[in-house]
Amino acid sequence: MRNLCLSRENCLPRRVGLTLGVSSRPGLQWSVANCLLCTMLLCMTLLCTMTGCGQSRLPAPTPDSEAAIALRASLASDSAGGAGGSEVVSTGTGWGTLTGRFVFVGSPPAAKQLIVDKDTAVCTAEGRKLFDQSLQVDEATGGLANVVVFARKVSRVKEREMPEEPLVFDQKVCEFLTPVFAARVGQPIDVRNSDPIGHNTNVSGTSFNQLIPAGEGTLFTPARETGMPTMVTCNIHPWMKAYAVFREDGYVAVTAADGSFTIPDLPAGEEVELQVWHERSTGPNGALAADMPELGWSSKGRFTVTLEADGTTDIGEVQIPASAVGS
Amino acid sequence: MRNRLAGIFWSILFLAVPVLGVGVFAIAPSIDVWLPKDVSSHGKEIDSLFYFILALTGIVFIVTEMLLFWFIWKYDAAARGDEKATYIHGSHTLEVIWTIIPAVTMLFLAIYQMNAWADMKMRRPVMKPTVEVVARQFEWRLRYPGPDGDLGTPDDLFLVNDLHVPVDEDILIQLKSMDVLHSFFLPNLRMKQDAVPGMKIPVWFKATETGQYDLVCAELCGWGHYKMKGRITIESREDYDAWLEAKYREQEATQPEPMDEIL
Amino acid sequence: MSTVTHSSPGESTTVAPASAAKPRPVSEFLSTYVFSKDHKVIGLQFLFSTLVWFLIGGLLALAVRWQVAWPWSDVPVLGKLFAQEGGQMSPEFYTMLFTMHATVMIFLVIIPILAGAFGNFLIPLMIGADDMAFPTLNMLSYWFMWPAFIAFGASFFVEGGAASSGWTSYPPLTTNPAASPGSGMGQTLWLIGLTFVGVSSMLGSVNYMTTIILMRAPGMTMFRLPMTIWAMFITALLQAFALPVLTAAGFMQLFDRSIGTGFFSPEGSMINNELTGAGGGQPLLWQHLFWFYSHPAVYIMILPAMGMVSDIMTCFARKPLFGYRPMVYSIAGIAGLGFIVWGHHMFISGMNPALGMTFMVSTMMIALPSAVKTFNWLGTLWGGRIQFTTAMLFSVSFVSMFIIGGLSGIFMAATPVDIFIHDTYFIVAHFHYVLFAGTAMGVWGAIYFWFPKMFGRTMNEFWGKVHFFLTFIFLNGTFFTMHILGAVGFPRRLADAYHYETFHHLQPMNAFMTYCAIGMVACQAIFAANFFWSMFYGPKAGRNPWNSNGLEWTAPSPPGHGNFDVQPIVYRGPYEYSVPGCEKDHLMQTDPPVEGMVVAAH
Amino acid sequence: MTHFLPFLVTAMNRHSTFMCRNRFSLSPVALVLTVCGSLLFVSGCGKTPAASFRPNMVEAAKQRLKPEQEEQVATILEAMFGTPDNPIAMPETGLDIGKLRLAAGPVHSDIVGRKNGLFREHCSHCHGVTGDGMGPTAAFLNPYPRDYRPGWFKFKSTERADKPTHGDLVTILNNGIYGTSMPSFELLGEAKVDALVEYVKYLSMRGEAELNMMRYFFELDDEDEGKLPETRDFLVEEILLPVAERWQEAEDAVIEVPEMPEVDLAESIAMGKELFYGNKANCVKCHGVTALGDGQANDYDDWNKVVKQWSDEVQSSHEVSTKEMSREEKAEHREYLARADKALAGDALEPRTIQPRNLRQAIYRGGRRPIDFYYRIHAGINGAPMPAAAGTLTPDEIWHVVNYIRSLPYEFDGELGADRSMVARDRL
Repeated sequence: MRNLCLSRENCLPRRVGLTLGVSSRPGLQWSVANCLLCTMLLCMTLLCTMTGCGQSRLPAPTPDSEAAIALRASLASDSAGGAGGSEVVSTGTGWGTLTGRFVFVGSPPAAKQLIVDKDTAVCTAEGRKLFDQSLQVDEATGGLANVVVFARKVSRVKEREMPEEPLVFDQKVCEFLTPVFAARVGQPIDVRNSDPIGHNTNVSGTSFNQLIPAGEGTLFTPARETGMPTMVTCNIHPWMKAYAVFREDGYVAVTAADGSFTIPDLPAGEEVELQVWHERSTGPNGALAADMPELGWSSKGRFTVTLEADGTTDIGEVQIPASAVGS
Repeated sequence: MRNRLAGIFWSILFLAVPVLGVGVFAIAPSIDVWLPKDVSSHGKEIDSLFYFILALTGIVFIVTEMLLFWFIWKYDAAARGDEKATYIHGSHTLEVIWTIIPAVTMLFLAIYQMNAWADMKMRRPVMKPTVEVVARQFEWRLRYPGPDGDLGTPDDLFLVNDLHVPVDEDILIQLKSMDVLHSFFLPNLRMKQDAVPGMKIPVWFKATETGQYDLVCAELCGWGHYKMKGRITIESREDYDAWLEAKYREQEATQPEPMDEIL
Repeated sequence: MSTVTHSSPGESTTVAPASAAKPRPVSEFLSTYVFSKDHKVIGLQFLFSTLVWFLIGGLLALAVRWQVAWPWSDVPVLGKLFAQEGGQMSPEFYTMLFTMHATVMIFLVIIPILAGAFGNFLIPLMIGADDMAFPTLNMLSYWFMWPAFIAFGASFFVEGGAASSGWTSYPPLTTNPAASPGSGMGQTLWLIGLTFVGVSSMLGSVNYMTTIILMRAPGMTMFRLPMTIWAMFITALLQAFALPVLTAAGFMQLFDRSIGTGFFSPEGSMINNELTGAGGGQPLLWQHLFWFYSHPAVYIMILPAMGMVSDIMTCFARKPLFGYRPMVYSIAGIAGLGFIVWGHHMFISGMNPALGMTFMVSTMMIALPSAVKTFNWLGTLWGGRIQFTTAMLFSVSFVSMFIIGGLSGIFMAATPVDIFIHDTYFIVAHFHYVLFAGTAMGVWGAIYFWFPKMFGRTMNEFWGKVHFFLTFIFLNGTFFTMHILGAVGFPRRLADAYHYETFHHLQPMNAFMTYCAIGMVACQAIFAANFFWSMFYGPKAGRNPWNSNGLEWTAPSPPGHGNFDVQPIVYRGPYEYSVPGCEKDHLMQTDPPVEGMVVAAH
Repeated sequence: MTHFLPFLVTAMNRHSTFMCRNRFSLSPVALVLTVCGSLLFVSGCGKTPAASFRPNMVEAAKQRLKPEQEEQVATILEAMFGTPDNPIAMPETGLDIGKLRLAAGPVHSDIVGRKNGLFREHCSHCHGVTGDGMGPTAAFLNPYPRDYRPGWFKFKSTERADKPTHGDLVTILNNGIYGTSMPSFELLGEAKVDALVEYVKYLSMRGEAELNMMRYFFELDDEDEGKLPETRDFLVEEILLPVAERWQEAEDAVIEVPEMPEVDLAESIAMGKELFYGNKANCVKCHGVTALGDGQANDYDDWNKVVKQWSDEVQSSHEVSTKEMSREEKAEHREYLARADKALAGDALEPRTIQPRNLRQAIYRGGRRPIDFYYRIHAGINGAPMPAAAGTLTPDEIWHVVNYIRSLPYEFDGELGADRSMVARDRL
């Protein structure tokens, strides 16, 4: 940089002399080729970047517009009748009891510990730990607890009195004492809180989400059927979780710790279809599948039995493989 | 001679620039594509300054464009026959003249408007804010100080998009933004001020006429920028007080309003 | 290092015939056809790439115009690509469109076409050098554009779409991805692209400065340089000094977005219930940093065009440039003042209003050199012998349009008036008159003018004039109307302004502008056809088809590698036209002096 | 290529006439490629998509519906509700077709000054054409825009499980939801807001009917062969009416609000404070000791919970061993999981936790009138974790809590750590 040559005429450019005489190469052709190449490259790059346009969503079905127009017309006219859903016609007489036992095949996985980050003075006092209760297997008998069995559609319902005593649904030390419970529609439920801290009980699918002050309780009467069991949570302590099932006819049972269940007073002498549910089931909507073709056990967790009148029909041991409950 | 025609054609094309340019500006007010109605006390200054600059630039525009036209008309090679172009490298005198004249004009223009600028953005009236405007994506949240005149007290009145101010009074708006940049633009009040998150910017004006006008967001604030529409209602003191009172009562409601009032 | 890398293509050229029997490795193909270090090839690479982007940017502009004129109606052709559910243009897509239109036009078209294409092609040719001082650096300056091309191009297709916060990228809209769909990946790609454009420009400007200072032909003093070279030189200086600020600011924004540094977000500012960062920053800081670069960038975008127009105009007026030195000084003045006027973009930004006053004065002052330049161009035309070639028409229209763009700037410089017209279409009109009606017209002029040098053939004059005429008409139809829209206060960047009663009646006017814009883009087909046709079939041009004076016209058309077959020696300035006593009406810079000829001192 | 290159290089060096041939051999190819490329670029990724309602693919995948079942639902829905451009209001819905037409369709104007397609102009960017809360901007908003399809609405004057009244939705549109991305639409004018509310109801009914139908497939008996009965009895009586009636009954389900007790405000606030921190109302558990809303950080609202739970389920299904399954079962399992993953990625937003309200900012989503607070405390917030206090607290007690909460932004409580900078005076 000794000389910036701002105005010196004798400042020779460095390389002009070097290349004198070698400029025989025509510029046009190869520069044009070169530039077109670049242009193409540019266009191609743009095209490549457009791969983002590809949809990765599930393909949506296209409605059949013509069928829709026809259907619309038929819906508008009142004449288009026909029964919606099939009613079950009664063919048998008398009442019978259904019983059975659910057994978990294999060794159950260790329950996960729940994360308790609130009200630890009460919930995890003295180093207590809370565990996920979704899969409870009896160590001695292998019985699978908290399986819900209920009748799907029955032709007739035995008249029984609605129990006057409310069903107690309690929570203590930040756990629901009954992780799965069943009730009849219209049966009062005493939602209790035996903790020194406040809880709220949120039964999804219903209008019930109520504050339950410490040591108090409140009455809840289910007004509608739930279909499959619905979740009950406490929003203050989000790890608390239970399931409730409400049935109009009351033909519903939850398996006990040994995996057994009993549903009394089912219509006998005719086919009764039952639905089985478990929280951890991998089937649709929690439907629990089992390999029992003799009962016509379907992938929707349904089986059919014909009960003896005034007797007890035992479907025996229902073996549930680990894969059916997602473990 | 064909060449000469080309020269004429192109000269006229360039002549069209000043002719049509001035024409557009002359016609615009008559077809209502012009400065919107001014209802502020300071707007006249802005408008007159606008007209002043328009006149000034208009003259320069016409003169230079006409010169351009004249030169290409006159000095078209086809018109000059065998005559050579004038061999001249410039004129010192001319350079000095056309440096000094614009310099003086520009300096004059700058100094001339300083006072107006100071009035609008620097000499803030000494008073408590009439209303606080908080811009957010994509609405204008308003907070009136309520009866005690102070913001941040339980009697504040909260509203959205519907700005009311009394006529013929100094209005001081405290402008804030909750999220991104917005700009508080009242075309009819000749007022614009960016709302900057983290800053409280005072905006003041005095409205001279009652009526309802648009409040526009003028700074890009996201995809919904276009719909960030507000409305300013300028009304008499009595109407304004009555409106405040009604809104305050609404905010303090402890019983549902009848359906027809909501709709 | 540069010497070594430079000499390699030259050597390979001489070696090639000898080794023809042996297949050459792929690397040779690449270094000859793709990674060429010849300044002309690099210039043309820039030219072609930017023209492609010019087309894309133009289409983006059309889509913008479509939405402004007929909001929510289906957009033809482009609508297929980007329409929202239901076929209409969504507002976030509209914001993306105008952001990317500006970004593409500024960073991928105007700056690279001026500095990259013409700077590269013309500088060595016009100063009599065989190539740039640093050919490898020069090659890199083109290839560093590619990451930017890819980043900007790809950003259209990432989740949330391309950047949509305006080309100014004001935070906090940009720093918080939650603020706008385009502030997600699109904005990151935007910043990355910008950085690469910056690197490219920086490499270019270093090269230009060094080349112009060190590699001029014997006799080529600084004050014998053509205006183009002066403009390129000063542009390079501007870039070298302003760009680091933008690059730093870009990195700060990137850090704000990715690691939450909070340079530009104030304490506790929430967007979408998410904190905008650590706080302690200031959104105005970005504006200061951004405009500290981007205001000089405005001059980067026009000075080279001014230089080229001066050269074209003197050639076709057959007359020396009026006031050569004042022209040089005014370019320098514009550049110098350009550094102290950035605040006029921020009069209503919330910046201290007292600062507004000082910026107003400096901004008013920048009108001076611009006025001097305009008067000198008029002076150049005065007493000339004007030839109406296409290049000349574009140059004259540059002056004519620059007058409009310059004068409308005075409205904005006046702070009280700016309160009203800030962020309205008045601004849009102003900068399109400067950048489109100005620079783009200059660029077209330059293409028509130097096309023979680039490809050895001339473009078709008749179609060139048709192209000029249509462009000129449509351009004024589109942009002049914007001034009066701005006078109504019609704001920029609104996807649909007609629900405001104040602006409701402006729709027909916008529709008119859109028709003009469509016409303007459509007539570029004439240019494209002319360009490609002439490249192959145009009439062959000799070395100096325009009888011009510059050094570049002494080289073959197109010049071979190394440019000059004879070492050019410069005896005078570049504007010695119609010298009395000289037989021809031009006197090239290399023509040896003849006894008795009267030539001005320089 | 290899033999072509040296030839070209040699040719170039010679600068001979046959170069011309060479140049033409390359250029047209490049030109054609360029033109084709540009054409491809312009023609883009297919046609302009016509507006259509997107089926609830999350529910469809969850219920393991087959393509023909999905199609049946889509067809029935089109029969009952029409398309986004041409909505249909069956008389059972009680919707006003005139208002729907104003709100539906593409944005256009049939007469000067009257704009149609209001929903798509103002709402669909966030809420989506289908009202699924999945518009183009949805993923960027926090909280997410409301998904109308389950039929849950948070801020209303009715009991928890009931639908909002028409007036409730009008209020939301007029005031916007401060603290969320929902802006005010008051300036659109009454008629337009009214039409939009009607359209929201329409979308909600449609979505709920769709959900009911999709869920009904599970209830079908085997002999139905996986097809819903297309009878009026089923479609109108079982599916549509239960949804529509609840909307029509909303006006009757408005919560009765007793007058505020006549006690001194300061006293009422003090009592409210006691309740707030006490074991009875337990507000403090979620809204935090400081009332800054920091008491509960890991709960979900119902919209997100649905997604969260199912995605957890799917996740654990991924881990289930498929060893014992038969070949068909395995294939079915794999298909279910693949569809589930796709639905979760493409038709659901990443579940996000819900935060209890910061009560010191004077930003209230459901309205700031005392009565709005009363409704929320009385009935809780539907869809959100906020429980009802109606049976637990007396109306007077609720009013005390209301008064206390309304005073919180202006209360400075050094002891409890409510930093002065966090209260409304300075924060807002």
